[in-house]
This record gives sequence, C-alpha cells and structure tokens, in this order.
Amino acid sequence: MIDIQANLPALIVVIPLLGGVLATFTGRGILPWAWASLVTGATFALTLRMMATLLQSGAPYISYELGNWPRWWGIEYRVDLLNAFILLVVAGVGFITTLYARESVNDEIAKDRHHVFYAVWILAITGLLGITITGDAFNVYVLLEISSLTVYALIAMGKDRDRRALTASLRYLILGSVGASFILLGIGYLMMVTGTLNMEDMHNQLMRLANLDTNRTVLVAFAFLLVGLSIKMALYPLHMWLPKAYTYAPSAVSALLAATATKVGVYMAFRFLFGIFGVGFSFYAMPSHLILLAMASLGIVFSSLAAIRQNNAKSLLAYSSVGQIGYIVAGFSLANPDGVAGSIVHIFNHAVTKGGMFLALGAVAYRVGGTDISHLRGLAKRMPLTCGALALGGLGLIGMPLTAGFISKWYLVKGAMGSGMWGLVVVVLFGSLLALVYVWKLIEAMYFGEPTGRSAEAKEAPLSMLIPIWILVALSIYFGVDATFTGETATRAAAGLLGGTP
Amino acid sequence: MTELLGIYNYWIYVVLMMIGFYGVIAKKNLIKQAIALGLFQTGIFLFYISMAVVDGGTAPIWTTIGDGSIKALGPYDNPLPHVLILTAIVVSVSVLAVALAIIINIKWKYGTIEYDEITAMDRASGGGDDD
Amino acid sequence: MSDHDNDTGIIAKLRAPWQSMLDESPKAVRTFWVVSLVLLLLIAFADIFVHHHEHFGIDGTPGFYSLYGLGACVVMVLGSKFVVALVLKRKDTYYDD
Amino acid sequence: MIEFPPGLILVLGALLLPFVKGPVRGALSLLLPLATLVAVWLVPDDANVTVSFLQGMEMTLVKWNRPTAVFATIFSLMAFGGALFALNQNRKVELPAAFVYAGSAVCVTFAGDILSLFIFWELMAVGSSIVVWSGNTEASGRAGLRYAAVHFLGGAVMMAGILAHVFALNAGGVENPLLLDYFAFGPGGFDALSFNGPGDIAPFLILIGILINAATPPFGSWLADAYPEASESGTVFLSAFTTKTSVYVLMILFAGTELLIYAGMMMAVYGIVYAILENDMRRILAYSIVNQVGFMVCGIGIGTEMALNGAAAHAFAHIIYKALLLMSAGSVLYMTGKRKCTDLGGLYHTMPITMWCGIIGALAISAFPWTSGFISKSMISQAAADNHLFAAWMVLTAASAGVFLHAGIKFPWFVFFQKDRGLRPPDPPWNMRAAMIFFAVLCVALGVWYEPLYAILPFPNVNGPLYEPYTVSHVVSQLQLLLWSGLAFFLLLPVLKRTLTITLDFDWFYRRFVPVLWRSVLKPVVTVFGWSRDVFFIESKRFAGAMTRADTEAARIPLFREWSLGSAMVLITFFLFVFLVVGYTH
Repeated sequence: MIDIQANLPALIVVIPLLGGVLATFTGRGILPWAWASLVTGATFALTLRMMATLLQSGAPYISYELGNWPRWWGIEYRVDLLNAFILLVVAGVGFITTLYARESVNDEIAKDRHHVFYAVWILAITGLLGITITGDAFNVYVLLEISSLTVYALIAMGKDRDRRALTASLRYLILGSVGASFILLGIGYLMMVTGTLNMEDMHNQLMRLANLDTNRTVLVAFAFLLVGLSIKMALYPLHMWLPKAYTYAPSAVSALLAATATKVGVYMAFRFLFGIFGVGFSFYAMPSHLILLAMASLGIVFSSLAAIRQNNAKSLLAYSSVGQIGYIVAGFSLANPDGVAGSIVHIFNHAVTKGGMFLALGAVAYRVGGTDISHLRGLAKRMPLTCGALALGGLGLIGMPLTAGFISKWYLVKGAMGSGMWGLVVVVLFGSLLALVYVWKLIEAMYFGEPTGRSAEAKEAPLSMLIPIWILVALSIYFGVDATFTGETATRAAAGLLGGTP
Repeated sequence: MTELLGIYNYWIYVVLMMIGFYGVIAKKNLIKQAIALGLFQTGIFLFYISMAVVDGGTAPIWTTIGDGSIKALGPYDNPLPHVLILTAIVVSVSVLAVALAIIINIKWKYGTIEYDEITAMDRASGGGDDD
Repeated sequence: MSDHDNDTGIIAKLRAPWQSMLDESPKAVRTFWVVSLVLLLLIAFADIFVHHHEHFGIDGTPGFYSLYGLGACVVMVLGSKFVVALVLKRKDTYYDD
Repeated sequence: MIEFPPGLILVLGALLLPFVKGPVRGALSLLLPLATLVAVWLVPDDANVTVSFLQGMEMTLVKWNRPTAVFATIFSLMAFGGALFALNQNRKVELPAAFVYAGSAVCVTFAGDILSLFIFWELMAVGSSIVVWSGNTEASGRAGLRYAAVHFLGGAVMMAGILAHVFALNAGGVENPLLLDYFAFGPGGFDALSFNGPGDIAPFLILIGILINAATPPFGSWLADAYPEASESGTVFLSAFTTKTSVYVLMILFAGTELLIYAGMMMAVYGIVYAILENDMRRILAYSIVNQVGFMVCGIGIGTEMALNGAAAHAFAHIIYKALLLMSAGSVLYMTGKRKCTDLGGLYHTMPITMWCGIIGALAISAFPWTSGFISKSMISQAAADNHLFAAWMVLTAASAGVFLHAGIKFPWFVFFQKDRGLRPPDPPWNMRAAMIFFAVLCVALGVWYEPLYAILPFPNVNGPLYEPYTVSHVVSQLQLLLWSGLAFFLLLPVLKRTLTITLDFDWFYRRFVPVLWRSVLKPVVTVFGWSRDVFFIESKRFAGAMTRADTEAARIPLFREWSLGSAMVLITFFLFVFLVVGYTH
C-alpha cells in the first residue's frame, strides 16, 4: 500500500497524470465527466492535505525526492508556503470548473469527443500543478509544455461553436512555443553557468559567482527567461495571444485558463526571479523592475481601455485579465513585503473572481447562445442569479471594499507607497476607475433595457452551473470580508521569497 | 577571430533560430509557419548539445577495470544535456503535431491555410476582432 | 408669458408675473401685498425697541438686517443673472447634442 | 445590548427585500428602519466591538463618537420617511439599494476606525449609484455612471491618503494604526503640517476625498448632475446621506481646520448663484443642498463646541426639511411628469397638501423662527460671530437671506403659484402624503421643542445649556433678514423670469472638455502613434522580406487594433533586445 502522507507531493502530480490518461478510456455519456470530477476532486483533497501538513509541520518547506534519487541528480519536488498556496488555487479552481463543465461541455463540444476533452483537461491541470510543485528547472519546462499543449488543444475545441477558436489556438501555439523556447534557452544558459538543474542548487551556485552582476551568460539567461515568462504570463504588451484565446475557448476552458494558467506563469517568475537569480540580482543589480513596472502600468491602463471598447463580454473580461496581470507584476516588481504579498494575494483573489465571472458568462452562453453585450441586455430579469454573480464579481474587479479585490489593492498601494512609487499608486487607483467603466458596461447591459431574441426566453442557468459559479463568487466575497488566511499566507510567502529561499 | 570561429556551433544555433524566427514572421502559409517553428526549436537542441561538449571527450561509457572499480574510459561529454534534449525533441514533435492538427481543422473550417485570407475572413465575420 | 410681456413701463414689468393670479383673484393678490408691506415695515421698525447684541459694530445698527437682507439678495440675483449667466448659461439641451 | 453595527439591520435586511412581495414587502420596508432606530439607541455607551483585519490590524465596528448619536438617529429616521414615501413604487432595486446606502451611512457613524469607516463609505457609493441609476431613463444611466466614477475617484483618493497615513504610522511603530484618533487632523495636526514625507500629504488626500463627497466646488458638480436624474423617491434618499456623512466625517477628522471655513463660505454662495439660475425644480433643491452643507462645513471649520453643535444640529434639521422639499417636488413630478419650472405653475388649486408641506419645508430651510432650520442654523452664525469671524458671518448671513430667496420662495412660487398652466393633478397617494406630513410635523416640532435634539448634540450642556435660540433679538433680526429678502424676490421677479437654460458647472470638464480633448487632441495622437507602430512593424517586416497589405480601415484606432502574429513576434524580439541591452549596459 502506498503511504499517502509520505508521497503527498508526488501524488498531487501522479494521480491526475494517470487519471488524465485513463480518461481516454471512459467512453461516452456522463462517465468522462464523473471521472474527471473524481480525479480533480481527489487532487484537490491532496493539495488541501498538503497545505495542512505544511502548516502543521511548521517547517519552511517539504522536500520530496522523486525515485529516491538525491535531489542534485534526480528531480526534487519542493513545497513551501507559496506553492502550497498556488497548488490550492489551481487544484481548487480546477475541481470547481470541472464540476461546472458538464452541461457546458455537453452544449459546446461534440458528444463523441467528451472523453478526449476531459483527458486533455485533466492533463492541463496536471501540467499546471507540476510546474508549481517541482523544484527542478528543466522539469518546469517539460510540465510547462504539457500544460501548454493541452491548453492549445482545449482552446481549439471551441471550434464547434466558433471556428475562430482554431486561429486563436494556433496563434497561442506559436507565441506560446516561442515563449517556452525562450524559457528553455534561459534554463540552458543557467545550466552552463551552474552545472545543475535543481533550483536551490542553481541559486547557491549563482551566489557563489564573483562577477554575477556582469556575467554575460547569466545576463543572457535572465533576458531570455524574462521575455519567455512575460509571454507566458501575458504581460502587456506580450499578451497578444490571450484575448482571442480566452474569447473563443469553450466556456469552462476560459474560466480555467483565466483563473490558473497565467497565474502559474507568474509563479514561475517568482521562482526564477526571486528563487534562482535572487532579489539582489533581479531587482537591484538589474533595472529590470523598472521595465516590468512600466510594462505593468501600461498594461493596466491600455488593457483596461481596450476592455472598455469590447463588444463581447468574454473579450472584455480577457482584456481585463491582462490588466489584472499588470497589478500582479507591478506588485512583485516592487520587491518589498507589501508589494509581493499583494501580488500573491491577488493571484488568489483574481483567480476566484475572474474564474467565477467566466463561469457565469459560460452560463449565459449556455442559455442565450452567445456572450455579446447585446446578449446580456436585460438578462437580469431572466437570469437574476447568474447576472448577480457577474455583478458581484465585477465589484471585485473594481476592488470595492468587502470584496477580495480590495484586499489586493490595499496591499499593492501600500507596497507602492513603501517604495515611494507614487506614480504606481496613481496607476493602480486609476486602473480601478477604468475597471468601474467596463464593469459598468456589463452591469448596465444586464440590468437596463429589455431582453430581445433568445435572451427574452432564457431561463435561469441550471443548478449544476449555478453552484460552482456561486462557490467562486462567494469565496471572492468571503476573502474580502475575512482576509486572515489569504493575507497571512501571502505575507509569510512573500517573506520567504524576499528571504531568498527557493 | 579564432575565438569567435571556435564556437561555430553556437553561431549555427543562432542562425538556425533566426531562420526559424524569420519564417514565423514572414511566411503566410500556416504549414510553413509551423515548420519554421520546428526549425527554431531545432536550433535550441543544437545549443544544448553544444554545451555538453568537452574537449577531447567521448561517449560517457563507464566500465569495470582491473581492480573491480568502475571508471570512465576517458574524458567524456556531459550526458545530461543530451538526455534533456531528448525530452525537448519529444515536446517539439508534439507541438508540431498539435499545430498540424489545428491547421488541418482550419483547412476544413476555412478552406484555406493562408494567414491573410483567414484574417480577412475573420474580419468579415465581424465582432471580437476589433479590440 | 402673458400678454403684458410687451409692455415697457416698470410697473407693467412688475405686474406681469402676477397677471395669471390677478386674473383669477385680484383681491387675494392685493391682500397679500398689503399684509406683506405692513409686516415689512413693522419688523423693520421693531429695531427701535429691540437691542441687538453687537459683535462687529455694524450689526447693532437699527435696520441693518432688513437692509442687508434686501441688499444681499439684489446683489446676488443681479450678479447671477447678469454676470455668471453671461459666461456659463447654455441651452438646456446643451449636453444632449 | 447590541453587539453589532445597527446599520447592518438595514444593509442585510435590504437583501431580503427582493424576495418578498406585496404587503409583506411594505411592512418590512417600514420595519427595518424603525428596527435600526431602536437598535441605535440600544447600543451601550461603552460599546467597543472589534474584528480582526489582516495581521494584527483591528477594525472597530461599533463605538460612540461624539456626533454619532445625532447622525445615526437622523439617518435611521430618514430611511423610515423615505421608505414610507417610496411605499407605492414598484422598482425592484431602488429600495434595497437605498437601504444599503442608508444602512452603510449608519455604519459609518459607528465606525471606530478609519478602515471600517472607509469600507462603509464605499458601500454607500455603490448603493447610491444604484439609486441614481434606478431612475431608469437613459439620462439617469449616464448620470449614474458619472456619479459612480466621481465617487470612486473620491474613494480612491481617500484610500491613498489613508494608506499613506497608515504607512507613516506603521513606520512610527504605532500598534493599531487604524484607530480614528490617529486620523483626527484638527487645527493642531492638519494646519501645522509640513511637507516632509509621503505621510504628510495624507491629510490632504483624505480631505479631498471627503470634500468630493461633500460636494464642495469644484468637486461638487456631481450632485446637481445626478440627483435630479433619479426617480422621485430616489432623490429623497440621495439628498440625505452622502453629503451629511461627509459632514460627519469632517467633524470627526477635521474639526477646526481653517480651510473649511472658506470652503463652506464658497459652497454657501455657489449654491445660491446656481439655484437662482436653475429651471429644473429638483436641481434648484439640489443646489440648495450644497448651500446648506456649506453652513455645516463652515461650522466645522470654526471648530468651537457651539459651531460643531450647530453643524450637527443643522445636519439633523437639514435632512428632514430637504427630504420634505424633495418629497414635495417628487410628488409634483410623480403626478404631472414635469420637472421644469417653465412647465409648472398654479398647482395650488389641486395639490394643497403638497403645497403646504412644500411651504413648510421652504420655511424650515430658510430658518424661519419656529421651524427646525432656525434652531440649528443660527447656532453656526452665532459661533462665527462669537469668534469674530467677520467675513464668515457676513457671508453666512447673506446666504441665509439667499436661501429664502431661491429655495424658500422661488421653489414654491414657480411650482405652485405664478402662471397657471392649467395642470389639475390631485394630491399624491396616501403614503406620499403621509411621509410629507410626518416630516412637515417634524420640521415644526423641532423648531418649537428643540431640547431633545440639543440633548444629543456632540457637546451637550458643558456648562449649562450652550445656546438659546429664542431670544427676541434673534427672532426679530432673522425675520427682518428673511422678510426683506422676500421683498427683493418679488421686486426682482421680472429679472428672475425662468429660461430654458442650464448653467455650466465643473462637470463640463468631464462631460464636454474631456470628450472634445479626446476627439481633437488625444485621439489623433493615439492614431498617429498607432500608425507609426504599424509603419514600424510593416517596415521591419518588409525588411524581413515580407510584403504585407497595409490595413486600409481608417475608421479604427490603430493602437487598439489586434496585433498580427508577425508584429507580435517582432515585438517579442524587440523586448529581448531591450532586456539584453539593459543587461549589458546597466
């Protein structure tokens, strides 16, 4: 019998990996979905246990050596507070969106491909979990490609509804592969310098270099990694793959991606910038934080402006996501405790908020057949619960007090002040004003005017959709009212990052 | 000069990558773009393999010598990058496969695989395109 | 407004706004004015008997409040109507175009 | 014993309202405010309810501050009156939103720390925006967005200020930096500030944030812009809470700040000038809110015990008579569907109750003796006089006269008298009449029987009763002032002829100037910027041997246009280049 407790880190990846492969044999009907729910549910339970174990043990991290190879030879899985937290987000949102997916997938994807869909779906979650848990740089790349390839396929499955999903997916594939290749190159250069792939080892070797700040190989590695990561986390203006991909992907996929994919990209940035290169190199020796701040600020402003101009609610949310990534990146670029904590806490807050909103839009698409603003008109009369969820989520995007968004804003603004970045304070607050305008656009459409066409006959979304939607929205409210758990975890994780532990 | 020429395989890797990059940017045929992407990634394989080279090194073969201990036959290249790149090749092939699968679907749905024509068709169908 | 709008005399101008009510009940209007004027005079002359506590010197002057009320209002009305309005007045459809 | 913020009864109760119908809904909408009122008075004197917020920071949700009693009481009472007035309307969201709005206002008055104050402050903005927007016309939709934007901007500025101050306090090693005591920037704290660090700018940001909500020009144009666009019942709610909550917060944080004297004077005059020029009856009343809040702000600026008492009492009285006036105007609008003075007149024929209630409200706002306005407003003027603030006293006195002119006479005169337009609507439904009569009675009752109000003022009887309103001198001078300004009104009637006009205000900047700026300056710049981007990438692609067709759709703004894949790749290279160059040259 396998000792679950001892092998927890490995099981978090192995169970969905096997589950994903097995899902291809589940045939038709409800079985693929049931299997996927089982697997993601089990995984979520494991991540919960992981978090509990970590908190109970009081140790800074839990290390697991795959196949009992010493970690400098084999692959090490390492869980500290930061990635335990991200694991929780990924697995949790993964589980909830899986629960939600049944009706939506029935509606949007041909019946004979459901087992394939769920297989790829589980593997995508596996990849994201793997990236988060591993302590090995090359392993990051491999798992990154697992998640990317599956995500390309998932997006392309939106073709049954709109053929533009195919071009969106191909576009993401090319840009995403270039990004991943840059990351691969960066890892290669790092390996040339350090001779190791273990992240902690890499960090120690780098710190031992006398001429770290001027070492050309390290600089090239840094440049490649930064650009590659920027593409993967959709940092403006390298976000060009994101809007279309989110718009045309199947509803459940949009929600999963928006909540987890870019966030894991940000997590990689944490690991590379803070863990491997170290704060001193990434943010003090190199002026990269200024470039990142500039990109993030431009992203907050321009993506929000672009979001205001959208006529499709899904693209509107997609552009808003680019803006929100701006907040996250701005936060950690400050490299001070409040800023980094804000960044981490916003990963969580934005995941639940935006995930819930995309799910709600999925319910709209399910009942009305589209997510254009014109489809939303007057819909609150027909689908009050769905529209209520969208509106509450929207308040979260603005950063209203009593929603999770406010907590993030609080940390970020405080962090910006801590670094004396008054410009960033203005940008963050101005960004929430722009968010007000695009959220208002949604709310006005939903609560104003009379529904026409299919909207006029739409019924409230089925319970199987409403429950997951409201779980996420309720979480975004709950963690706005009581932010003790998220706030403290983020603060401790931020302290860990700034302390330089990988 | 010899210093620069001596690392010729790095030059080749850069040139290969640039050719691939150029292909992705300039080619309008989706299949050609996919191939260019493959080329780009192949450049990276060469880079990894180049960094494994040790002057005068051979294959990393260890064997039992007279006193029963296990030893290498001589200086050998670093095997780790080779192993790594084996994985990366698999990944690259998979990327190409997914790309081709999508392109086939595009051909079915759009009737063409020319980027410009597809863009024009997307624009004509309106909505979501303008951002 | 009314037919008397075209009249130019000052009395006619003062009369014009009342025309509608004069048509209906001239007596009520007249009573209103008479009562009001009596009240105005009474209250103004009350200062003879009432001592106001002075704070600034000027506010103890008999009739100060009456004159100040009248004067301030005239200044404010004329100021708004002829100075502020000159610059800031627009058609009420201004924002609708 | 109440161990939670009483305002939550309204806020949470509001969430129940959409789920009930008919008489239950009516009963609930009347009971919730009454329950809140009772709860307010059941909060024990030494209440101190705290909850934790983010590592070690504590929020104090329930605490009596000096002015809490006055404001919490009137806010609950107002919610009741408003609910009664709105009883017959069937808008789904308006009443719940108004209750959230009112309940948050009550919560603000009980907040013992800056964060919970701010949270409920923002919740008020949400509630009130929805109330504006429930006017359910296209104009109210747009006005609602402008309203929300201004308030969230104000909230953002205030939040920046709060955080800057918290940051400074943290740096100073303060244990619980959220407590309101640390935010009381009285005359010693605020006026004596120097600009040494980021923390020093905090009071200014907070002050600006509050002044935006207090509708102080030039930040105040949102008020006259948005309030008249709400429904007839919505405006009644709106008139009561936002500006008066600002008065409350100013009183807590900025009592005695000299700057506020001038701000208050400016508001008093501004309100009169704009009201004189206005044609829309509810907008006239909206401007007179600014004018009246000016008195309160001035009182807070003076900052003596009597001035603060006066400001609090005036807020109490003002909420009642202003709501009464807007109920009267709302009834007219409800029965006739007309809102411009040029369309109204002669309504005394068939709407006597509405008329009399409107007149009582008008007398009260003008501070006629034996109405509520008299016993409160004169306290502020008295405080100005006692402190020998000559300019303030002169302006406030003139403004008192001006109030009578524009709100006391102009509003009833043009709506109920003047030219008969042949409109013969009856008085409004019973609940609207009841609400009006209730508030009219309160106006007079407070004017005569003012001791209970004086007893709950921030500084009750420090050394015996502070202020005696009914001295012969007070009554006579006030009557002189008012009656003679009334004469001015009737003499100037020809000049006051109403015109179909509006008067530009600061909102012109965002309604006209910014759009024009965007169209004629920024958009061309962005377009050129976009073209240059296109040219840059097309050229670089040409350089790469790729001839692409230039996009000829000129209607679009290029900067926002979707990136082509090629451009995206070039951009990636560009960023790689930037990072490499930065790395090599840093």
